[in-house]
Amino acid sequence: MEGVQNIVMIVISAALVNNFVLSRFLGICPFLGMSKKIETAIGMSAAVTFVMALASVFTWIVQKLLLQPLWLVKFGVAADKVPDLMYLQTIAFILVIAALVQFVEMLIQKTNPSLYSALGVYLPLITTNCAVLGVVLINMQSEFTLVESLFNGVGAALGFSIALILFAGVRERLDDADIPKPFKGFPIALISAGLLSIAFMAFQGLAG
Amino acid sequence: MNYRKIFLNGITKENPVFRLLLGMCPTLAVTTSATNGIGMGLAATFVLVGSNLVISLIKGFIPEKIRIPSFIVVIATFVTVVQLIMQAFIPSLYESLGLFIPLIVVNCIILQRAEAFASKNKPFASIIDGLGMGLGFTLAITLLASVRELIGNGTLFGLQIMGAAYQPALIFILAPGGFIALGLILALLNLVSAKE
Amino acid sequence: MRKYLELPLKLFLITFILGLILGVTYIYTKEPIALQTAAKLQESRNEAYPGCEFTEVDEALWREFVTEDGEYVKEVFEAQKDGQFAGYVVTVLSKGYGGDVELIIGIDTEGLITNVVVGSHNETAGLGANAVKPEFRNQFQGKKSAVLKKDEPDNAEAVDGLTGATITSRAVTRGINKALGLVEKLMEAQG
Amino acid sequence: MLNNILAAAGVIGALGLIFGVLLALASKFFAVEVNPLIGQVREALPGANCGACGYPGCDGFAKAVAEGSAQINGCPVCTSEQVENLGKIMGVETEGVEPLVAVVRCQGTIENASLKYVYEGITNCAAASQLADGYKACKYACLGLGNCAKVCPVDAITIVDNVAQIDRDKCIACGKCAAECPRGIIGLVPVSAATIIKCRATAKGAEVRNACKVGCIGCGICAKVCPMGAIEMVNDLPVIDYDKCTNCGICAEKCPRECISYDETKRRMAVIDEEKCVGCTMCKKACSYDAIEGELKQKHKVDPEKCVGCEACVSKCPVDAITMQPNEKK
Repeated sequence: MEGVQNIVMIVISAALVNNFVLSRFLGICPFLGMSKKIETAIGMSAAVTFVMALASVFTWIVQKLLLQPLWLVKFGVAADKVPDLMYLQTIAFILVIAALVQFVEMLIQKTNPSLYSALGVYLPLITTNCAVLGVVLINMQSEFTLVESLFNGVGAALGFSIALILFAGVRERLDDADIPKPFKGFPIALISAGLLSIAFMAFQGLAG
Repeated sequence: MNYRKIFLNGITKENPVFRLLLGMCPTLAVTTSATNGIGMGLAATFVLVGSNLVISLIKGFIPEKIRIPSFIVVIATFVTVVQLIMQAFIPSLYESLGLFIPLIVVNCIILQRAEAFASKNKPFASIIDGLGMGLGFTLAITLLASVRELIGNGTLFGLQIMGAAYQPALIFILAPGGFIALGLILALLNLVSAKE
Repeated sequence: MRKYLELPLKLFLITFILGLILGVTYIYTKEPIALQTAAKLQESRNEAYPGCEFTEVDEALWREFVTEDGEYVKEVFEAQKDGQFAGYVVTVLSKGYGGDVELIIGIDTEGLITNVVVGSHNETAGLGANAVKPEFRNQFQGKKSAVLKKDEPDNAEAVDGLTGATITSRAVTRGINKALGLVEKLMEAQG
Repeated sequence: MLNNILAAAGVIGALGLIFGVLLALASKFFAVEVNPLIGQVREALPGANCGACGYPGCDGFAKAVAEGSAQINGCPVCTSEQVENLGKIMGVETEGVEPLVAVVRCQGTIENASLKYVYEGITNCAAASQLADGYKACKYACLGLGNCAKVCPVDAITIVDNVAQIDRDKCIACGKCAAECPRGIIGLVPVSAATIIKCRATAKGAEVRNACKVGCIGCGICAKVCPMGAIEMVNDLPVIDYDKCTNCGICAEKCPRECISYDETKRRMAVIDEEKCVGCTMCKKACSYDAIEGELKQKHKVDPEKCVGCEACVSKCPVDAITMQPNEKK
């Protein structure tokens, strides 16, 4: 029972308390870019969730298998002879994420061309999306087990999707609102995102 | 291939922060003080120029199906190499810029420029584009950083500007302030460009 | 079929070459970085306990005094002032807002704090990062314990926390108290 | 020392290899079989992705054309050269299709139309028109809140003192604005059409009169006066049959409410070439508006005032002496 409770805590804290977009401020480029229409927002959230979940799993494996090859010790390699490859962490993780994004790009191109053209330039941008890399690095920092990292990834993706779809809803309402000329488009979107993130600050108290 | 146009394009017409709204993560996270802004801008420019050059050199070699992984791996290697060399041989510079270098890997501008420009143009043009974009990025975030630092902390480049009576609006240093400050600046720019 | 072989081979080639470049740079920058960090640590120890030489205390001697929970004690140095035992300098990593905050704390023979130095951290700039500023750190000098006015207003030794960065301030005080506790036990053990 | 470098290169290289294989397999299973024809057809299309052809954007239409399930002139936005170009690509003969343009059939600006109430809701025509049929006295009037402007893919529509105006050159006739307008005011007419009925009010004359200064009261004068019989009154509102209309502009002159807009430059008249004319009077007999004077064996001349530009005489002239020219009468 204790394990499940811990998992639920991880998901909630990743999705709401330190929501990746509105509290940690990661993954803002697609957040602003993709929130014009709700359909594209949902498409993007699905893609990001897919990438984040898989990335959490793959990076955990890469970390344990390649970057901290402790299992080599079992094969008689002296503990200090094991090469220290921690500095490769960033590049290895980025490679994993990039490959996954390329995979998702092909998947979407085949199954749903209209969504593919709607996502457009923002699909490759998931690779440099700080949220995805952020999740993966946090998984490593807090020494999560494989299952915990997976759920942290899913939780973070959930948080990302909530923020994105919520914001897309707000922006669609903004189009009809009577906004002074210079504020039309991105400025008003940014200001409402600021207010939205102030609202999300309230979650800080949840597990402060 | 009018180089002047490419260079200015990065600063005004297609300013990464104000027009394309890219590189938001470092922009919002780092611009709490003007010195941070400049530091981040310069580090990003250096990496942007370097990676644009490398990618435009090897663009023929990379098949279309694996363009994203190859580009990003080149960028990540470039960033890690720069970080290691700086940490080892130029510690003073690393002291001020060191914090920003890992942030650059996740900076959307670099991959976007690589994919949109460097993978389609000759190396020299890519360098100019990298410089233009980098400078545009530096100017934009330094402006944003000074506004946020002035309002949120009452100082500018660390020097106390506002009188002691000034109660700094802390929200501007916090991240929601980043959104609002950037929104206001964009609105101001629209107003100005709408005038001419 | 050839087309599908091309992808893995080219990607392997690119990543292999890049891996080589990384490996080479890492090897050539390994020593200088180690030297740099050692120099920086030595410098911060001097600042924590001015005018002393430092010899590292073997971990086996102090590890059992450290309770496992809470802050992580990284290393303990014995400080000698012109040959005389003058106290300890303890490096502690405590959980701040943005991650670990490295604290280097000098403690003299009477168990008073000589100085507190903040090492590597990634607290939010302008807020938690202000912990580095002397106005905040020097408040702990000459005190027997580290307490925030916010937590114990009437305690004479209480200090002002960082505005808008309570989490970081508490991380600093927790780190210092952990070091004080450890040094106290070490003093008793030394007798 | 060496094994560290090799270890690093090996790890990253191995990762590269594994993902290279993964992507290779993926590109095999997810290979999108691209029929090369689709690419060519796609290039030849204007690319407005407006959906007027009924397919999901130009890609959808290109796919349908390449597979032959769609006519090459199915795209209303294509110019005639583009349709010919498509014909060449698909090897199919093309019959010319008259390009269209969108027009706003309302002149209910602030001076012309009186208001029912002051509207301060969200800037959306659909929302405003639900509120007691809009804030203008005339319930067919354009509310000028810009729904059409928002949906236009080429930004050809601007709101000028409360009524939508369409820039004829920018307009690609995709029809999105016509579909979006909650009042159905925007219609698609051939580009060559000069006369446009600038009102949609089918209400009785009295009601229109106090609602709008330039509303059509359904008097029917235009229908009576039209030499070509191209105008037909459908529940008190004139409808022009643009196949019959020859842009003579008489209806616009005669309309008491001036709610028919007319483009002078499009008026045309027959002109007889002096050298060629043999005075056989064939054209004079063909002209049902006796706009041609001239005796047998004499050079004939066309009276610009009377000629309506119906081109009936052009085909009758045995020596092809008659051509159509712009008519600058008055």
